[in-house]
Amino acid sequence: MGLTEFFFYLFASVAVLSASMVIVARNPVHAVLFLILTFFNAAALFVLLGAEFLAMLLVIVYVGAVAVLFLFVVMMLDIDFSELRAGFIKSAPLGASIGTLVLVELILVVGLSQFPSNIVGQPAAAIDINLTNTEAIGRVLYTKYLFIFQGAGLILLVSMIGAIVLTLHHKTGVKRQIISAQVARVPESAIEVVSLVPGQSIIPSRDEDGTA
Amino acid sequence: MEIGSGHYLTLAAVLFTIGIFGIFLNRKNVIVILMSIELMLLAVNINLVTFSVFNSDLVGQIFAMMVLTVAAAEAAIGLAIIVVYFRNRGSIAVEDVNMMRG
Amino acid sequence: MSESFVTYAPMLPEFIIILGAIVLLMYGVFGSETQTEAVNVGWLSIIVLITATVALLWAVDGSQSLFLGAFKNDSFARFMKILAIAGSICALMLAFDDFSDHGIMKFEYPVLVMFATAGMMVMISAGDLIALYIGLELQSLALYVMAAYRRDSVRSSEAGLKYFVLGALSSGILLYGASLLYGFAGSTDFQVIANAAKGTDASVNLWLIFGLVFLMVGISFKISAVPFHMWTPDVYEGSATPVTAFFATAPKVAAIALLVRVSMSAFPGIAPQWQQIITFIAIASMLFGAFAAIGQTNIKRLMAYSSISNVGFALVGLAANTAEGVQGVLIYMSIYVVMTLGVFASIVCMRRDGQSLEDIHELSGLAKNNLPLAFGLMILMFSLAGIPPLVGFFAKYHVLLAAVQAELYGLAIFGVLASVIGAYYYLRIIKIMFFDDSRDPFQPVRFNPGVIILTSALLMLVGVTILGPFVDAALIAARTLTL
Amino acid sequence: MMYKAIVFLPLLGACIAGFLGRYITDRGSEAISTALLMISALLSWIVLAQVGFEHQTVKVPIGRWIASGDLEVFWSLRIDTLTAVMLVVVTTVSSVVHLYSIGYMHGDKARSRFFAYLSLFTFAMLMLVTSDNLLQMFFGWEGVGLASYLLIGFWFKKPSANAAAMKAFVVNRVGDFGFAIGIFGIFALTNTLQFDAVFAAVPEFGGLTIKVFDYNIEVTTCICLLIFMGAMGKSAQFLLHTWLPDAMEGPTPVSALIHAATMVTAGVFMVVRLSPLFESSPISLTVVTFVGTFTAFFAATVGLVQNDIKRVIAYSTCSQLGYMFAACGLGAYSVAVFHLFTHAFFKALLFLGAGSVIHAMHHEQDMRNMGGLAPRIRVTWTMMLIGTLALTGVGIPHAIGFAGFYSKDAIIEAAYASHTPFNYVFWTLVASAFMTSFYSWRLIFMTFHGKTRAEPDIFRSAHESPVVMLIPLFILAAGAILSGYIFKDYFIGHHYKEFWGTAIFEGADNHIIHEMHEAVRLIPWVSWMPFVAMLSGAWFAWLYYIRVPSLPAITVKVFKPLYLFFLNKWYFDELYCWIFVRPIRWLGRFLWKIGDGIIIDGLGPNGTAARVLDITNTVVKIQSGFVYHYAFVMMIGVAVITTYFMFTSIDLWSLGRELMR
Amino acid sequence: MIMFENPPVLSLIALMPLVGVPFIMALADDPCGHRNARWIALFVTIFTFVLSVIFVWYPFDISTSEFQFVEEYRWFGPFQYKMGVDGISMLFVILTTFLLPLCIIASWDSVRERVSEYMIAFLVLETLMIGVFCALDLVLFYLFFEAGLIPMFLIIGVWGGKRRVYASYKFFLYTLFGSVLMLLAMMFIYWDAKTTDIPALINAIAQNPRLFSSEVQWWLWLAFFASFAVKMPMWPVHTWLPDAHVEAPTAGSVVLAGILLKMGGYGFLRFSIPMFPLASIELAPLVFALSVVAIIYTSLVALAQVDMKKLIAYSSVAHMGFVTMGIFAGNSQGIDGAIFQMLSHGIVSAALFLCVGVVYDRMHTREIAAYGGLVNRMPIYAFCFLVFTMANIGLPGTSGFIGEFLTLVGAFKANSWVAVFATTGIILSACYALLLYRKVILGVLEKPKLKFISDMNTREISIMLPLIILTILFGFYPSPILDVTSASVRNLVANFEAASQVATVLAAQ
Repeated sequence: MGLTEFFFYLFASVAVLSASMVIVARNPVHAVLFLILTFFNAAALFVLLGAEFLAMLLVIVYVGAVAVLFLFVVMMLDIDFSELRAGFIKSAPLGASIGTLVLVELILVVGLSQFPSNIVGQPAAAIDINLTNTEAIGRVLYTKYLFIFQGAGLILLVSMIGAIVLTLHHKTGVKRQIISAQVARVPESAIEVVSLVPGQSIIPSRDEDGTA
Repeated sequence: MEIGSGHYLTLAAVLFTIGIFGIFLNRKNVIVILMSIELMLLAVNINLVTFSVFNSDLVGQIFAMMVLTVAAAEAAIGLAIIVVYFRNRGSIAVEDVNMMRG
Repeated sequence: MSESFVTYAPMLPEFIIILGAIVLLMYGVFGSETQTEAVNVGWLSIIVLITATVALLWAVDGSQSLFLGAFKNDSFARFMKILAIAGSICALMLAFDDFSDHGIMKFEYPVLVMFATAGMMVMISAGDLIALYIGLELQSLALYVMAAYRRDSVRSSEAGLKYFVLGALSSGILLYGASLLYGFAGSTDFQVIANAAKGTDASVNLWLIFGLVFLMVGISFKISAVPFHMWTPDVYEGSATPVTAFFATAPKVAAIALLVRVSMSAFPGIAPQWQQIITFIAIASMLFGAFAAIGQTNIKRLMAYSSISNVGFALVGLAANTAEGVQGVLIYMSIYVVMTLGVFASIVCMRRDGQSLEDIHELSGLAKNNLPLAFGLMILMFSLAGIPPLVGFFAKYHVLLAAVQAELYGLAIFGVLASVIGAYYYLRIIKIMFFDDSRDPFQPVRFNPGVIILTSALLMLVGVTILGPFVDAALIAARTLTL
Repeated sequence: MMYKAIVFLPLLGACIAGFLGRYITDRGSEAISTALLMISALLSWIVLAQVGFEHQTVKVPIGRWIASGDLEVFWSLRIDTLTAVMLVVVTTVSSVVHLYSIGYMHGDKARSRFFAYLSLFTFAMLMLVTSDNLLQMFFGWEGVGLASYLLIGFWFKKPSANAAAMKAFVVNRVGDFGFAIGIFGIFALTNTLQFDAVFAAVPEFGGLTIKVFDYNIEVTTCICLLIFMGAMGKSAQFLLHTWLPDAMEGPTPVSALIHAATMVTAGVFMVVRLSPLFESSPISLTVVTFVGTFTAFFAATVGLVQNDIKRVIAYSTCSQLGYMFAACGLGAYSVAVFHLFTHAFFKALLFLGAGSVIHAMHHEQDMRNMGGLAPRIRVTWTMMLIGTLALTGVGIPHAIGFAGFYSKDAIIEAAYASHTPFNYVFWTLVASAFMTSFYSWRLIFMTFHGKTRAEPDIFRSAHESPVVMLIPLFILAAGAILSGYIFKDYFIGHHYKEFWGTAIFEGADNHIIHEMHEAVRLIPWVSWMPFVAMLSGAWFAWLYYIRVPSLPAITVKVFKPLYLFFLNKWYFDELYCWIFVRPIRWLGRFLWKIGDGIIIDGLGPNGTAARVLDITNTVVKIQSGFVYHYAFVMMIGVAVITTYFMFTSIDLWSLGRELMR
Repeated sequence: MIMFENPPVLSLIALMPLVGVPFIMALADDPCGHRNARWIALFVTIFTFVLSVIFVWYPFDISTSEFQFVEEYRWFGPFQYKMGVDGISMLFVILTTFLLPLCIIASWDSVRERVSEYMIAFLVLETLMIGVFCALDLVLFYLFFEAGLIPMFLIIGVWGGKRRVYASYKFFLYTLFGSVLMLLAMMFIYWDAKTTDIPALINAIAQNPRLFSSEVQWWLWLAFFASFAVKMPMWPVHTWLPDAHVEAPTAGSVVLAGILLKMGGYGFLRFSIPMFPLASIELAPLVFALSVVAIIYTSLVALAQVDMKKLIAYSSVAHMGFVTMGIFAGNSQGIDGAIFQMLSHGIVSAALFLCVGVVYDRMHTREIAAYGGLVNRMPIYAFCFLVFTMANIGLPGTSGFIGEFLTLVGAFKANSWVAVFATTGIILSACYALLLYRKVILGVLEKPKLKFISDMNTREISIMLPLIILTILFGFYPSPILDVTSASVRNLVANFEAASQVATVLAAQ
């Protein structure tokens, strides 16, 4: 068994195991951590394959952004873990058999069917061995695939808008810092000069934005 | 045995299946489902990269990048929806998500 | 400069919509955050969409292919895009009053609709798996948000959650299929896939078959075909009515267009295989939708099942795998969109004491206190049931005609049986409106929904006399894919 | 023109009386319809003279009726001797009945309607007898059925009258069922319904046979039997006779006209009219003979014990019609028509006489509540006596007698001459003659003689009928006395062939009239037998009802079962109720509730709807609301489709082999 | 100029009723508006009738079997708008235009709610019914054929009796179910023969009866049969009819019995016989069997009824049994008789339903047991009822007889046993019809509620009078009908016989 094989099997088995843990872990925080582990292993496999750029991307985007986002939400929602019901649904055996069936069929596809070695025509973007992976990607991404690149940008924009629309709350009755208002304050509006007669109480008057 | 495309593809298939299992065998909380989806997308990415490398064609990797991007966007939207749901319902247990049926 | 501009002219409508969306987004962000302002954004976005339609009609003719075939512009695409944009416009129009009533009219909504529409247009024009995916996701992400748009409502957020989870699952499946196809053909281009499929013995190659199946499953989810329809009733019920109206029209058109284009241009070599899949889900959708709709009392849920059934009918045309079949799909979807918009406009009108009502029994005796509305809805229901001379009949007629021509007699027979079963629940609504005792009247019908109901009912009623040019256009559009 | 007048004047009368009755008053209706009929009757006699004695056979086309493909039917009148005789019978009896009704129906509020019906009936009957084709005959046939229905049910407030009317119609329809099929058969064979053409074609299909339940039957036999079924219905022959006695619920003039003189004889007329057809089928003639003979006997037995005065006469009619059919079956058509002719007079006389009695007794019909009426209604008594004498065939053989004597005895003699097995026809008819005599005299004795059994005040107020009712009696009495003597030579005597001309067809082997005359000449006792039967019947009646009034009761006691059997009309009504009416009612309910309700609707629309709802409920359950179920269903979908392709599109065996390699 | 040489009379007549619709729509929903709605509807329907008599019946050339007054416009795709009548269809058009004014008059007082809508429904229905009989294109035919369901569904459902919902659903779904299969067959014909033009198809098949192979004809025939058998209705798919009749308002029953049922028979004559002759020959025994069962079965069921309308409805089924039997006898007597029977039944059963309507309007019940002795207070009514009862029984001298007789003769020629069994129908029909008459009309007027029932008024008499006249006129002088149909029927029969020779040859091979 060569080094490549060893590392492949190492990364692959860890990836599978941690992926399984993602779905069986009781604690969602653990699940997120296992997910991160899976991604790391996948990134390593990408390196094995020679797709360094994607491997980095995977680590940066997934581990750095997505998984952290998950963690953030899991923490934020402050779920009572003792109430979480563990285990699987009642029809699990049937579900498991269906899943296994799909798995077997998928493996049959890759295992039994021949990999089509005779690709018709030229590849759209053949890998040039003289270029690094990153450079090669860069050369086609902004030229031939500009269209989808821009599309991906739009998707990110939409998701941004969407997340804001859904979660941004303008709660009334909450004190919020309005910088422009603060800056615009002048003594005339902010200070009230009251001549106090000793023995009298001051009844504070409230202005519109809630400041006393 | 040399590591060929089959090995990677089989791994992808296994991960994909685990992702599917995660969706319909789980009754803990919705976030786990989101993670399962991420697993599925990861499997797809492994597939794409494998094909890309073994066909020596970069398109697969471009595609995988797009999948990554979209997965990130999806995660954002998904989590936003979960947050909204949690605010309304006070729970994100999978079994509680059944107001509407029939 | 001018040369490149001309080269990209086929994308002009998309540019217009996206630029419009961004500009309106800015306008909204920096404008005042009032409902009126949001409605203004809405009307502006409608203007943008109309402009895009004009551009679509007048900018370019014939067929073009851009970005290595990732973007195709042909009469099929133009036909479907117009339909999708029309659906978007009407759904937007329905939203203004309804959202204002609920105090949730925000400028983001029209912007999201525009982005979703842009996504649909990318889908419709997609000639490449990546473009397909990008378009699909651009649309879907906007839709997920829209489903959960009434964020203070449990139902709405549940709808969004379900839609999102299942949608993500389906795009995962779709992607897996896409990756298999990519592995098989070494390219994501439909044309290359078609050529590769032609070269190999399809019956032995599991890559191709599985890729096909997974891809079709992913798209079937978007058109809510059985058994990938499960989200539909819940999402339709939970979402705000104008959102549901949107879901039931434009995205369906886009997804059907995508399915048709993928089937016809990427898999002509393995037509028997995908015909089997389409036949299966068509029959399942027609029957399941019809059966399940009978049990519903929530009109939106009923319309959800109805839309499932209708999609099944549209797929009958596709299953035929002929120009006439595609023509049938185009006609079916156009008529379906018009009818569905009319019905949802009527549902928007179901308001009493400021409360939106969704139970079909609220329509009880409508004919006695609001005859025009009841009459319009009746026309639409008979049309949905496929009773001539209403135009809905011609929708079913064309797809079934194609099925008969392709000698898919079993499919055609299931189709007509489903239409009879389906007639039952459409009749039920008519029965409730016309035969039952009346309840308190609804609030008066407002302008936007009124116009939509009037237009769609009128089109259904007199459309039989003006179908000619439209049918011809559909045939021309269909031929661009099959020739 | 004259012929048309004969037929259509009654129709005119019916329309005037029916539609304009309320404008021209009842009296006007009576006068107009009666007058029109009298004109018609007068013309009929002229026609008889022209046709019967001057031998003018005429066909009068009126118009086209049905034309479809090769089927062409015309409205037209065919006037030959047979028709002329019938015209005379019908119009004469009808006009006297009209006249009589003026008196009899006096005081009824709906007289216009009554006269309209009567005239309508006459029109239909005339259409029947003048028809030139089978279909027009069928028209008249059903037309008289309608009129009969209307007239029996004239007093619509009486439930029994309504029931009787319906029964008459339905039972006749049973007969018409056969008649209609016979017509279809004839058309199918000959492509025409015109009498002449059909008769001309008879030899062509004479030999054809068809298979009915493994038996080869000649088509002519089939057709004749079917058509005879119609005749049995209309002429109340055995098995289809049950309606006739019930029909007595109608007003008495109706009974006289329809149920004695004219309509019921239509069957006889038809058989005679279709003699060319019947002549070609010996089997059916045998059947006709048998049915006729048996009916004569059967009806007479029932007549023996009936107490309702009209019912006695009704059974008598039934019996006499049996005689006529027996004659037809024997081939002695002219004799049958002769009896028809004479019978019309004396039976109408009897009925009208009975009507007079009933009129006198304030609508009492039960003879047990009569008796001793002779002195109070002397004229009626005389007339009834004449009728009875004619009916029983009083007369001295080889010399002179009443009308019935000539015609009925001729039938009995013909029966002897025909050499049926054991001479059964002859002996049965003689026995029937005996019974005829008995019940006829029984009627006279019970009604007019002995001590009265009537309520005293009714008896006291019994009075003679008005003149308008008596004149018809006189006319008919004249007929009853004279018609036999005057016409016997023409109808059955040596000139009969000239008289009938082509109206009656006799087969080459049919010499029955000749043989009858021979038998009478050579074997004297044959003509004395009916005489003896008649006398002994009369004597027994006298013995039972005048001499020893206690005898009937004793006899009844001795022969209790037989008496009950006769009294209850051989239990035919009960039998039919059991085998037809009740099962059909039950079947109707069964088919409605079970057949339509449970089976057809249950398996069809309602069942389908229920199954659809079942499916709906199942389907809706799948939509559980749980996301993982939804995902699960999607995955099942994926698994099903992929597995399907694994097994269908892909050759697993070759894949396996490849793997091994 | 072309317009004047060959004016589109059929379209004109078909669309004429629609002219009234906007006027009625414009009316207010008050008693005055209701009155005007009635008058407009009446005026429009009478005008349509007059037009149809002047422009179709009068100039109709009875010597030819060709289609007349043909109009043809391209519509869209392969479809065309083609109208025309021949001897078979022309009289149905007249029957339709004739009955509709009577329906309007019959609803004069009995419909008080939503009068305008009611009148509109009837006017639309008239257009569609005329269209069915005039259409010379498969799709156009189907269009009119199916569209009629909509107004009828509403008429039963909105203005019907207690179980109107069940009845209207049953009516709608049952007939829809039948006709969708026909639609598929029509589509097949279009793809196979490349045309939907009815005359062209008929001619092509007359030239070559094997234009569709025997097996194909078999399936097509069955598909069309599914539709027409339900519409007729034939046993055992008849159960919607009694329910629909009972629940429908009087005029609805009249239209249903008078015209809608005829569409089935018309369909057989227009499609099954000329277009699928080989299958018609092969499957005629099936039709015979069903017809005979229908005649006997439904007559027996009619005997057991307690509801007047239901009884008449069942009798309609039995009478339609004669029609189907006659049609598939395939000879001129049978087909002439079937057409005649349909027209006659259109008049007679319509009249009987009107008769029921007369007493229903007064007593609001259709139960036979609730009546009795009506003749005492309603002599005119009793007379009318009598005439129609007798016509229903098939008494010679009424129109009912000619149809029954001809169909039976035709059937006897085709298959004697069928005719024998079918003839029992004349006995049974006498039983149930007279039973009804006896129970309702005759006897003593005992029911207290009936004491003050009034006889028919002028309006009702004016409805009955034309029907009585026609019933009796056609009984004595059926030529106005038979002459019109003869040329077309002769042609139809000739083609059918030619096809049967082909069938014989095929069977011999």
